[in-house]
Amino acid sequence: MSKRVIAKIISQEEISPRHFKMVIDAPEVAKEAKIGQFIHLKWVAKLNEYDPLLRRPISLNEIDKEAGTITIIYRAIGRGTQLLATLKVGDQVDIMGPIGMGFSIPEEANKFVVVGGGMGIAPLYPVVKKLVDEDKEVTVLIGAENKGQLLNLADYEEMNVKLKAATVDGSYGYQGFVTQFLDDTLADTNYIYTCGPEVMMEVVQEWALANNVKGEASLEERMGCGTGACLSCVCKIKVRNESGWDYKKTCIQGPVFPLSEVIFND
Amino acid sequence: MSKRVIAKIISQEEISPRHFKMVIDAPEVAKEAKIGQFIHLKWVAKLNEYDPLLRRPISLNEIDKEAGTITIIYRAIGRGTQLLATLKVGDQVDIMGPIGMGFSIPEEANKFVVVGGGMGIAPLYPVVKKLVDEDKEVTVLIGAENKGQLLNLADYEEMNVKLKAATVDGSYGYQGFVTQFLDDTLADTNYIYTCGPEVMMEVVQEWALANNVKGEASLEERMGCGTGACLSCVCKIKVRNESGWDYKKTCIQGPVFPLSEVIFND
Amino acid sequence: MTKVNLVVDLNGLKLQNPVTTASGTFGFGPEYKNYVDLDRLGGVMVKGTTLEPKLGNPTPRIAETPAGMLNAIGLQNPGVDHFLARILPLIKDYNFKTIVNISGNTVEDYAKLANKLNVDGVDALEINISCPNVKKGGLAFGTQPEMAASVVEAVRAETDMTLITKLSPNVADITSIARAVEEAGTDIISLINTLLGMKIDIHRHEPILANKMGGLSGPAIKPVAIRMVYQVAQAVDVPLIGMGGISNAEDAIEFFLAGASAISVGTANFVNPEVTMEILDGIEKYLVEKGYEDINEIVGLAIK
Amino acid sequence: MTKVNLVVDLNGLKLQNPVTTASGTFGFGPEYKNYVDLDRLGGVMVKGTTLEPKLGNPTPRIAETPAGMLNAIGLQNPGVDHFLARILPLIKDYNFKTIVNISGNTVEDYAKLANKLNVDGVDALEINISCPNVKKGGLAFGTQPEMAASVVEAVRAETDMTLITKLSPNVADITSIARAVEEAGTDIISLINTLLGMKIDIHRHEPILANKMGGLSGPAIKPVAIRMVYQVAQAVDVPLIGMGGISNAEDAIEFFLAGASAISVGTANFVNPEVTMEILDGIEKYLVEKGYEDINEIVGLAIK
Ligand SMILES: Cc1cc2nc3c(=O)[nH]c(=O)nc-3n(C[C@H](O)[C@H](O)[C@H](O)COP(=O)(O)OP(=O)(O)OC[C@H]3O[C@@H](n4cnc5c(N)ncnc54)[C@H](O)[C@@H]3O)c2cc1C
Ligand SMILES: Cc1cc2nc3c(=O)[nH]c(=O)nc-3n(C[C@H](O)[C@H](O)[C@H](O)COP(=O)(O)OP(=O)(O)OC[C@H]3O[C@@H](n4cnc5c(N)ncnc54)[C@H](O)[C@@H]3O)c2cc1C
Ligand SMILES: Cc1cc2nc3c(=O)[nH]c(=O)nc-3n(C[C@H](O)[C@H](O)[C@H](O)COP(=O)(O)O)c2cc1C
Ligand SMILES: Cc1cc2nc3c(=O)[nH]c(=O)nc-3n(C[C@H](O)[C@H](O)[C@H](O)COP(=O)(O)O)c2cc1C
Ligand code: FES
Ligand code: FES
Repeated sequence: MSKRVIAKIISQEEISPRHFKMVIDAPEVAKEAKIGQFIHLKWVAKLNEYDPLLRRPISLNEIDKEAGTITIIYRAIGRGTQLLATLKVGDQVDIMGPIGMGFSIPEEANKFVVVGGGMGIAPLYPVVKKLVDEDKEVTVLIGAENKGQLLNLADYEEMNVKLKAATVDGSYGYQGFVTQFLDDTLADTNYIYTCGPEVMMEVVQEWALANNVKGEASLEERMGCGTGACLSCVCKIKVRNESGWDYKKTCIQGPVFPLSEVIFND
Repeated sequence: MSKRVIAKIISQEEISPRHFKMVIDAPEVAKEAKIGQFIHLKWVAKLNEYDPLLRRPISLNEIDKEAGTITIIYRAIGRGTQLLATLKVGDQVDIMGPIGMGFSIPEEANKFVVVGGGMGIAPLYPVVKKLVDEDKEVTVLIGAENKGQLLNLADYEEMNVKLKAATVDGSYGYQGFVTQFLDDTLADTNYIYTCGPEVMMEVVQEWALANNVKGEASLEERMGCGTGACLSCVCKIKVRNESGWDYKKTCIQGPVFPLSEVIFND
Repeated sequence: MTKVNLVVDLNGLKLQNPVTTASGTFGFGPEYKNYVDLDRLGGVMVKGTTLEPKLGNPTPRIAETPAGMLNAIGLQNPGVDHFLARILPLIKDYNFKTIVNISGNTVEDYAKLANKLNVDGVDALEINISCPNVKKGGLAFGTQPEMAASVVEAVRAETDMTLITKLSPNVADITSIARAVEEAGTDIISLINTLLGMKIDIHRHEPILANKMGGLSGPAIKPVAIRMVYQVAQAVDVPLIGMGGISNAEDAIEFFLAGASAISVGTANFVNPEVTMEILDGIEKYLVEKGYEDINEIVGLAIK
Repeated sequence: MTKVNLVVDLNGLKLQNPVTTASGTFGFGPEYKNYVDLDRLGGVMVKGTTLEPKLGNPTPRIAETPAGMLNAIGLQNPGVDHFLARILPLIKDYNFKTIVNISGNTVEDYAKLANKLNVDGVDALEINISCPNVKKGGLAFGTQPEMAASVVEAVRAETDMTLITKLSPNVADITSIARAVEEAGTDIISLINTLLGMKIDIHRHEPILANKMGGLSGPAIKPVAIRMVYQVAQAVDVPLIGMGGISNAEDAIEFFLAGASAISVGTANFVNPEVTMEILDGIEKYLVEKGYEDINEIVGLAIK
């Protein structure tokens, strides 16, 4: 159940150029949070400054229910995220959250693959952590422009997972795209999770369909309300109707959807 | 000659409820500054935040050419001034300045009266200081709602001036308005300066005319550009034309005008 | 705290207070139940509803602008039948008045909608003749007095329910349209809908919105909305519901002073989901501080 | 830095670069000489000029709004004779093109102004048919195609100078007015002038502006301006000068992509007196980064 809270920043660190890790003291959010959910975030305006106006959706990268903290990793690219990047320890942020349907872990599955690309790596970390905590076999495939953008790389290196990484510039792991790792060696996978560029997720979807692997994708759409009210954030999902698809709200009916049901566009 | 500079705050102090004294390290402005001029000020936006949009005109309360600093005293009442009040030592402000025609000191005058009301006290302090430095006889009349709003009171108490103060609530000096001090005992005044509410300045003007005292008034109008370009800030000044008056730009042709020429409205 | 009267009677539509939420920005109401006490609202203008379900536009459907946002939702909604069967039962027992925003491609569509919505639980209709995203006649209805009037007449012939007509700001003279719809039988006028705008991505060299253009809303448009309320308030006798950029209590009060009898909060709900409650509290505080006993006392005070 | 071509030729009006300053926001030019290198500007649209001197409106003349401002200056200016005798000599030798913004109460006023301004040193006329603050016909001229055309025809009959017609956004269909003025003989269209708005002081219960209403400008109106440039660019063949909320280089680039051949900076000069220089530098940087050799290459790229 989502709440609106004003919460304090415990730490903010630039983990690689323009990539920030922010830890927020938000026990009410942490208590409710599930893996794969996000928060709808805003800097706290000193005096109702209305520019930039809207909140920014950012996935939960870590949830510490005991400490009552949540962690986000975000890229400072536009006005809002760059404003967030200027905040310091002790500053406050305005949160709506946790929001959305997160990742599920089917009882019957025991071999998992996680495929993350770019900023899409951030939302996947919580599901990997949970799978590892539950002693599941996990293969983590991550790709980015360069080594610095391989988010949570150090965390994965310390975990009991099979890890493969790709970088476009070849600065770490295999040069190229993360999708090069989707091959026959993974055909006995029971379940797959993915988040990242649409082109990447589309390839993951094709591979999953070809190999009869069920899975989930975490999607991204521009968001206004974060409550299901405005219909800004819709995505195309397969359903049984005369068109074969319908719009679902990425904010509360997502951002995680069954991989096979997502309709990617060009 | 006005410049646009980004300058650092050296100190910011709440000198009474909602009244702030800010000292700014701005040697280029201090070097050029004359008594009675103002700066057109803005908080430095982190990322071109456009709300609130406009600069705020604030008079120079102190000019330290040697230290290269300027001091302003302002009241945090609306969006912009309240934003300025949130700034801390080390933060930056965006200044255009110094701007305008300041106070003049006629050679032939030797007995001066200065009448300040409310925030209007702030711009008058530099002229008093200069008059005292030049061993002129100065009577300072200040009025405000309460003692805390009698700006520069402590400064005046340490100076060789005749000081009278009025407060509406009677918390300091004489209860009532500053204009009660304008009586026959001051009839030998050569020159008078005033700044404050229009109703007060109008009474000062009437007294000055009745007693044949020349003087100057520092006016206030909403300002846009601060360059003389936009014509937002005009005030009515007597001139020799068929109407008997014309609009002058408060920003660059003022804010100080000959007292006898100002046309106050209701 | 001294109690002040916040009840407003809009030509027969009695709201427990003048704070409503704008169509398309608050869903059908329950979407905000985690954030506000829905029972404290005066009214909810539900999402624009059409005869048949509408999928709406492709995404992106919103773009942020200086102190505002563009939207090109395209009137996505489940259709009037689904609304009546599945949504109305969920909201009809709240204290807020349920106001259904209706939209169509033809005058007949509006009439049919009015007929179907003439049921218990629907407290008023808001005739949306001004959504800039509807290409098949929607815009034309809102920009010409006779066309606007024809829609209101057709709806009025169909029902005795309270009718609100929502005006577009994308016109030269909003007062001529206001007078036309008043004469045609509207009970209330609401204004304004969004301004038509666009934002271009300078890296992809194309509009951000899939629909290219969209409706501009949020604080940025408030001065236009205030001006239009002020003008229309002096041109008609029916009460007005003011909207457009209301983001806090001070904004709402500006609208009352301009001549509005009630207000509607839109985009601000996205910024602060609790904003409607803050506005309600702020209005009450202002009335007490200024020594008023009734919200209706301040309506139109800025008009002289 | 790789050199790119910034020269633009607007139907015969050759600017050294496409950055100009909007009428009423930059005075006659020298007001900004402490802050910018005036010789780097492409053009200056000087303050709106009338036959006789105009005092303008009482103060307050401006009010701040979310990401914008309202102005009700009332076209204060010293009159065309004073401009020609005392101001033009001071500015004619700068590198920027001097564009005189003209305004009148009758069609004949505009014609007389055109006749008087047909002198060396005045490089073009900007016909202001759209100032919302002028009550005697000014608004009406800008909101009806035939009236707008009549003004342009009268001016065109009077002079061979380059004519720019400046359009108001306070209309339902700006393209119909654009086509009318094109047909009447304008060489260039500039758009947009301000949106009509209002702000009310909730403590004094009255509008902040003495004139009650005023023109809304600044970042807030940019989406409306972009949309109108985009629409008009597809409706006419004459080149466009885009303006309305331009506050940085990215904004200016949006206007080029929308179909403008040049841009004009207004309110942003008040916020940052150096903004025009920053915009010039930013445009150049963008062209180099994207691999363009000429500003004209990006004009209209968002139109498909
Ligand atoms: C469910 C979800 C989870 C996300 N999780 C993360 C995360 O963990 N880390 C991270 O770095 N990013 C994440 N994103 C993307 C993030 O929301 C955008 O990068 C961010 O909103 C861009 O804001 P800005 O201020 O940088 O851009 P601006 O260009 O200033 O934004 C203008 C508007 O466009 C929207 N917008 C712009 N780009 C995007 C985008 N790519 N996706 C959605 N909205 C956009 C903004 O929200 C804002 O409303 C997530 C998005 C969604 C929908
Ligand atoms: C030449 C000059 C010197 C001044 N010196 C001082 C000073 O030394 N100390 C001080 O406290 N104040 C001074 N003022 C007044 C000060 O400019 C206003 O109090 C301030 O601009 C209000 O801004 P705000 O953000 O608080 O109000 P808001 O209501 O948020 O302002 C909105 C807009 O209205 C304008 N505005 C609002 N009130 C005034 C006002 N009273 N005068 C002018 N513009 C206004 C603002 O500049 C802004 O553009 C001076 C004004 C002028 C013209
Ligand atoms: C996402 C969104 C969807 C909207 N949908 C509708 C609608 O369905 N019907 C309608 O009449 N107005 C619709 N509007 C317009 C609002 O009801 C309101 O008139 C406008 O947004 C101005 O108010 P605001 O600035 O407070 O948002 C919508 C606005 C937004 C932002
Ligand atoms: C203070 C002020 C004065 C203006 N005076 C004129 C004028 O005399 N003639 C004119 O055509 N437009 C005038 N305008 C409109 C501007 O030229 C411009 O079209 C408008 O402000 C939009 O641009 P901006 O958002 O960049 O300011 C004025 C605008 C302002 C803010
Ligand atoms: S963001 Fe509004 S419905 Fe999803
Ligand atoms: S503030 Fe613009 S002319 Fe004075």
